[in-house]
Amino acid sequence: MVKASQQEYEELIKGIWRDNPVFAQVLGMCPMLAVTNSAINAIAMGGATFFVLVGSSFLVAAFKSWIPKQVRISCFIIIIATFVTVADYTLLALIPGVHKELGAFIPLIVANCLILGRQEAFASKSTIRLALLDAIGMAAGFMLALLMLGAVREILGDGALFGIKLFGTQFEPWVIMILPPGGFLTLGLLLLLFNWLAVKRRKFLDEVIKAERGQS
Amino acid sequence: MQKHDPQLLLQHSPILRHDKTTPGVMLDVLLALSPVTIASIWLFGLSAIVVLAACISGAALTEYFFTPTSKRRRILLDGSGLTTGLLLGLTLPPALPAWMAFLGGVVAIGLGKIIWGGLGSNLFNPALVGRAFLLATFPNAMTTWVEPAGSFWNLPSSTLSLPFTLDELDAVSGATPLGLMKFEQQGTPFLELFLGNTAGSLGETSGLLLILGAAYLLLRGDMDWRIPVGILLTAMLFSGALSLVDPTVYPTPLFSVFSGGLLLGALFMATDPVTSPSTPTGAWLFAIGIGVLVILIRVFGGLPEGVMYAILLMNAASPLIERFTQPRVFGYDREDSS
Amino acid sequence: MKAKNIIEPGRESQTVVSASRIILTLAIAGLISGVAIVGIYEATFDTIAENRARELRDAVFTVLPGIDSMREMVYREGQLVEGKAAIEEPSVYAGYDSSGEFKGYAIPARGPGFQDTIVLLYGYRMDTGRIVGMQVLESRETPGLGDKIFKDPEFVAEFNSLEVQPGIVLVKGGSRAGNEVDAITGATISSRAVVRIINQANEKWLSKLTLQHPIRSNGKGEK
Amino acid sequence: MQDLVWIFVSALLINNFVLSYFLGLCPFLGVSNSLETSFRLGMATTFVMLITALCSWVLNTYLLIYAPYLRLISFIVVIASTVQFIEMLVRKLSPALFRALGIFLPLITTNCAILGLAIFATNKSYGLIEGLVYALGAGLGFTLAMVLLAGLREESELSDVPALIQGTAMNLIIAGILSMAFMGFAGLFSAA
Amino acid sequence: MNLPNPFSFLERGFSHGVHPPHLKSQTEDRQIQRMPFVAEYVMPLNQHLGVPSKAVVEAGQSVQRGELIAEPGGFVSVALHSPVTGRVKAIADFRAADGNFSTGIQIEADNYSTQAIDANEPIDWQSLSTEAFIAEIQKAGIVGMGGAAFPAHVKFSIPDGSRIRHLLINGAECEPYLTNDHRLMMENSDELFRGAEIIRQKLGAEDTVIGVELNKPLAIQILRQRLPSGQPVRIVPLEVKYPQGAEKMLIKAVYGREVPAGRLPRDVQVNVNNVSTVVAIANYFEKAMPLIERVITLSGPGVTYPANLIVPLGTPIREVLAFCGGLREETREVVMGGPMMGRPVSSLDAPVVKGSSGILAMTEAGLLQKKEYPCIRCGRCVEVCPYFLNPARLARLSRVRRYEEMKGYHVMDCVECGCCTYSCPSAIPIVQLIRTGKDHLRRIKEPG
Ligand SMILES: Cc1cc2nc3c(=O)[nH]c(=O)nc-3n(C[C@H](O)[C@H](O)[C@H](O)COP(=O)(O)O)c2cc1C
Ligand SMILES: Cc1cc2nc3c(=O)[nH]c(=O)nc-3n(C[C@H](O)[C@H](O)[C@H](O)COP(=O)(O)O)c2cc1C
Ligand SMILES: Cc1cc2nc3c(=O)[nH]c(=O)nc-3n(C[C@H](O)[C@H](O)[C@H](O)COP(=O)(O)O)c2cc1C
Ligand SMILES: Cc1cc2nc3c(=O)[nH]c(=O)nc-3n(C[C@H](O)[C@H](O)[C@H](O)CO)c2cc1C
Ligand code: SF4
Ligand code: SF4
Ligand code: SF4
Ligand code: SF4
Ligand code: FES
Repeated sequence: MVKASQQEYEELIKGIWRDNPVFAQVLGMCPMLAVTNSAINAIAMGGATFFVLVGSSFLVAAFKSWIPKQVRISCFIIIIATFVTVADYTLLALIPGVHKELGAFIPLIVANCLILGRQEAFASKSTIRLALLDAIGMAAGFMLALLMLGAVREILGDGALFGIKLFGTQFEPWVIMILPPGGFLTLGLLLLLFNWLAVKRRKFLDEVIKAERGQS
Repeated sequence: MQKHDPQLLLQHSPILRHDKTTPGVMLDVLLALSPVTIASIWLFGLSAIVVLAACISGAALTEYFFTPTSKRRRILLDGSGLTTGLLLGLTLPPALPAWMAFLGGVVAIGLGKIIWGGLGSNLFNPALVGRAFLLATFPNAMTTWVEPAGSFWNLPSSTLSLPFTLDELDAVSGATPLGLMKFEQQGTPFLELFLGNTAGSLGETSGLLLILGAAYLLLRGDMDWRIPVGILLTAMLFSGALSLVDPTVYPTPLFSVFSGGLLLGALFMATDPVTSPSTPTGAWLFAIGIGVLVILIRVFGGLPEGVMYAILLMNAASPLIERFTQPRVFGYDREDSS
Repeated sequence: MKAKNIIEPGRESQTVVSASRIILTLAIAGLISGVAIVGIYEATFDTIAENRARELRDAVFTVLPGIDSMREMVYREGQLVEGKAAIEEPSVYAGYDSSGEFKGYAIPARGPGFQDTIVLLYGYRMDTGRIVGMQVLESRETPGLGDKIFKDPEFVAEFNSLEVQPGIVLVKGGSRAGNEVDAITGATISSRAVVRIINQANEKWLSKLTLQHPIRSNGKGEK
Repeated sequence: MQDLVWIFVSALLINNFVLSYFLGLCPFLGVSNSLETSFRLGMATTFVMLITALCSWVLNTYLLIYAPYLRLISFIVVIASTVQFIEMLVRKLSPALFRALGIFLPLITTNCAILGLAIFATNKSYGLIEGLVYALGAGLGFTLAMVLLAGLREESELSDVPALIQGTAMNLIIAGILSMAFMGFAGLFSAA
Repeated sequence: MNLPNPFSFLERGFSHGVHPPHLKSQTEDRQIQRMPFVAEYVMPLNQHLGVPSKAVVEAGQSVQRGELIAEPGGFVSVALHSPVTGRVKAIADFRAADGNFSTGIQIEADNYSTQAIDANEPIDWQSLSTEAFIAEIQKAGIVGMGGAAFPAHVKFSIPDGSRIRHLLINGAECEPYLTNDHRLMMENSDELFRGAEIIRQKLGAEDTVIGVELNKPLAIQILRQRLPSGQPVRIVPLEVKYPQGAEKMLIKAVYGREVPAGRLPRDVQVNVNNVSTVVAIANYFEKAMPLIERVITLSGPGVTYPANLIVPLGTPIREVLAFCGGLREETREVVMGGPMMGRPVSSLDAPVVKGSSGILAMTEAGLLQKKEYPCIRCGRCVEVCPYFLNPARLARLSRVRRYEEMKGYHVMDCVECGCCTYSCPSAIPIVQLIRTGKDHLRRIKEPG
């Protein structure tokens, strides 16, 4: 029992940092770069993706034994597209302003490799419970990445976070951050940071292991 | 006669070497740029010194702190970082806040050079990466120009803006010859362009001094003559053809060459060896590409100036160019030496 | 490409599945999906339509100050008639004041800007021959520069009373005649794009516009 | 005509799908390690985009006015099946072309640049000709970005790029600088 | 990236190449001197390209100067002759100049011998058939003395169906410092002409050209003065440029034709020989003296008394240097051959061999050591490579061990002339990197 919950915890937590879909797996880049020029947009996009990912993982895991292998991809896509359409209309009805900013990128969630990838690699092979945990973890990781990117870009590009001005009127905004190059460069540098931290972590772990060996 | 054999180095042949060294080349570039630098200080006074110093220190500090300790000494001595800093400074508007110039230096070296592995490994011209970053980041400050001041002690308030802020810019703003041409169809007398008391970036004002510097580099064999020749010829032919079509709308060839950053770009930036093709045919193609893009952007594009973009774009294409212009190997027919 | 690992033809299962089973599965999936999509569409339809209409109304009302109802007019078979535009059919909005009196047209227009297409709406009064308001609906112009075409109140105000004959002219620096617009410093290109888009739309529309009859029903026009 | 030129140039350079809209990044970052593959993938994408423009115009004109909610699903289904159909056709008619482009087709169909093209073209309410020109520009623009990146990557493999940066981080930074350079095209042919 | 020489069309030459300082003034006025005999000699069995020779003497046996001591080991191989009168001391492994051991015949000189060669009858070369002529050359132990030490008779064996129309004599001597060919052309011009005529007639060539770089005006003048009448021979002055002496460049300069890659000069109907080789051939047929000595230049800032010397083959380098006053204390490098293509000498006990054209001793100051910087892709190397390769790319590929791709960039066509390394401002060891790549590729081709 202890073991099982340990595994569940693992599935939930891995997507957030270690196997972060953006930083570690480099998935779902397109929808994320385009809309992360502000933190609000990032949250909206993250929310929509969360909904689609968790929803379709649930369905796929639930019906996995029914779906013949030959048409599984088609079925996944139909399921995903349905959820995306639902998310699209919901956002359009509830927050039309944000929907306008995200524009064509909500429908493009369908093409997000992360979502299809999770169905294929995980949801279609595991229990509903684990699939849900995995989806939640991955979606949270994706959201985290979106938010980091959105926050950096909004703070530098607009001197604000969630639309709240942070530095007073004297601040000279870094326009590039809101423009496409800013997206590429910020994500590139964040990945660099992630790599660097990963290397540091590995070095640290190696040292710990060495120290433990030395003691025993 | 000696008692013991000398300690032999056992170097591989050839043991004779030409006396040109890479730091020597960089030093030559700095020397060649010195007339322009002095002229920019003469024309724009103290603000030029502040902007140039900020750029160079941004570049040098970044280079120092982001280089592995083992390579530091060599890096600082090779002079390429200094060249980058100075060239970046020369492409900036005189009244740019010093902190922006400093940031430009940091980005030029950090994003333009160190990240790729330092000298020789970068794919884009570092100084222009810095400038493109600044232009996209602070488009306002980067497109506000002042007329040459006359007084050495002149220091626009914007130059000393506090970091992350920007003081009032357009108190003394003047339009550049290119801006006048593009938005008001208004020419500038050639002599003024040639000698250099027009508004513009620090280093682009005097064509004469730029040509002098470049002539020195050519004599020292430090630059590929094909690149400037190719760029300037292409630009002149292209804009000549256009001005034949309609002389009232399109600039004349001479105006095209002597206005804006074309000379500085063609003579000192497109010729950056690291980011231009090293094959002779490749150099020609690279140059023609720049010439065409510059005129295309200036005449048909939204922006008044496109030298920087043209060079960066051709930097991006230069691996492809180099790949498809490998020299014909001795003893092969054209077709079978790929 | 990441997708490569996902869609791998070699991984088909060995167990033979009958064709009818496959078709059935797809049909069921399609059915459920269809139900879900139509469901959400129906559920959100009213809100979305309302949002859209409100947005459009707001825009039309902004560019045609003083009106309080509007009708969509389509140019069909050589004349301007009331109705909903089909795809690729040009249309404008006629605006009426509270007494049902016709005030002018709100004309949508689009064209290339500095970065991407600019979509805008402007109000035109036939009686004075002037533009009385302009609003940018969509643009991707540079924040801080090009976006001044809708963020800079001075520039927007240029269109509050602007003669359209013999054509709108963009000038730099300084006051001007009735058909001139002052360019935004640092965004000359976007300013010029706005002027050009309006001029082109005028060329297309002005000859087609007709004076509209007042609306008899007091109050609301079309939604 | 002027409009068509601008639509083409805009999709090719100013609003390049990869460098300005961030579409098709997976192949852009994943497959661009060889010049040859990049070019062929770009060509295949251009080809699929043209088909997409055609399909989306047909759907838009004849189906979506009645059932707008089917937009996403119908795009996906119709584009995927048309591409599959054409793939079979090409295999029959021109095995050489199939060998050059065919292997890429299945990879492309689910790609967001394709779907994005369909959605943008309908959002911008382009007609058939405009849509096709748009697709051509977008496809060639994608190819251009791919090929440039591939050349730069091949070059950087010969220099000593620090291990920390190699891979996606470096590709993104190259893309960022390319995207800055492409900003120079802004306003091209629009300020008539 | 030197500026193009606007007057280069006036001179005969080839494209690209470099202009290192000539550095010949130390020795170009020194007459060729004969070096006295020393106590011991070593004749390595593999001092020529191809199969090593087979020793025909035994330890303890006494030998005459000029006597056969080893037979050719095969067709691509030549005979060896004793450079001195004395006694075979051992047949064992001795250190060669590159530091490796190889089998050689050690001969102890007889202190009381006059070391004169028995006056042999001249050989009537005119009546020899082509096959017999070729056999004689092999017997004489003659190899190319321009550096490659390739058996000369192999080069003279023309396959059926092709013919040689031009005999080209390589007096370019483009390497800095070296003046041995220069002096030989001045002092032994008659032998040179006679040797050339022998080869020309035996090969059936129509004419002879002696190509000499313009920086040897005296040699050109003397050759022109002594030009034998009635023989189709011309002196062609050449542009002073390294590597003018590389045979394909020489052919390009003289005849304007490119030898196709992977082919030999004979494919354009030319046969190229170094002047020393030609003189050696004349000596053999006129005096029956096989190849037992050669002219070498001793020069460089580390040599006390620079000279041009006739040195018996097998003389230890140490003795030759000692004869010239010994090495200066500051010497940091001893090179066998020229400074551009020569190989570093790791052991001063190694002997002078048939391919040695010079021994140079370099000091710190003469070496111009440069610090290595990253390649800045300046293209200088591309602009100087006489074979139109892209050395920078080859070097970069070799650095990242992508040897296979180097093939596509024609690495195998590189002759290692060193122009690229010479002109590189970043001091990249390009030639060395290219060699690594070539070795690797060769190893793949012939495993084991
Ligand atoms: C080498 C060099 C390259 C330049 N490239 C650009 C460029 O690509 N775009 C730009 O707007 N300005 C560039 N500049 C600065 C322009 O010369 C300056 O913008 C020009 O005078 C036009 O000013 P305006 O854009 O305010 O009208 C460059 C300057 C130099 C020295
Ligand atoms: C990064 C960047 C973004 C720009 N964005 C716009 C823009 O959105 N709209 C525009 O009209 N000009 C834009 N420009 C163009 C310049 O600001 C150009 O100099 C200006 O349009 C000229 O106007 P001026 O003559 O009033 O300075 C941009 C320039 C840069 C460098
Ligand atoms: C780079 C290079 C430079 C050479 N320079 C000379 C030279 O100056 N003189 C010369 O006789 N041979 C030179 N050689 C050798 C010739 O190519 C050729 O092998 C020789 O002339 C043939 O004559 P041999 O067989 O009698 O030595 C050079 C070879 C190379 C690869
Ligand atoms: C002729 C010449 C031109 C140069 N131009 C530039 C330049 O435009 N920008 C720059 O950052 N460095 C320039 N450099 C310096 C050097 O090549 C540059 O720092 C490298 O690109 C860094 O790897 C130049 C050097 C030479 C010799
Ligand atoms: S590289 Fe030059 S010196 Fe060496 S063997 Fe070949 S031709 Fe002779
Ligand atoms: S390179 Fe060889 S052939 Fe040329 S001069 Fe030197 S020694 Fe003679
Ligand atoms: S290898 Fe040397 S000469 Fe060749 S391009 Fe690089 S730095 Fe220049
Ligand atoms: S050594 Fe090879 S690559 Fe270098 S210049 Fe000579 S032939 Fe060219
Ligand atoms: S998310 Fe855009 S191609 Fe994969």
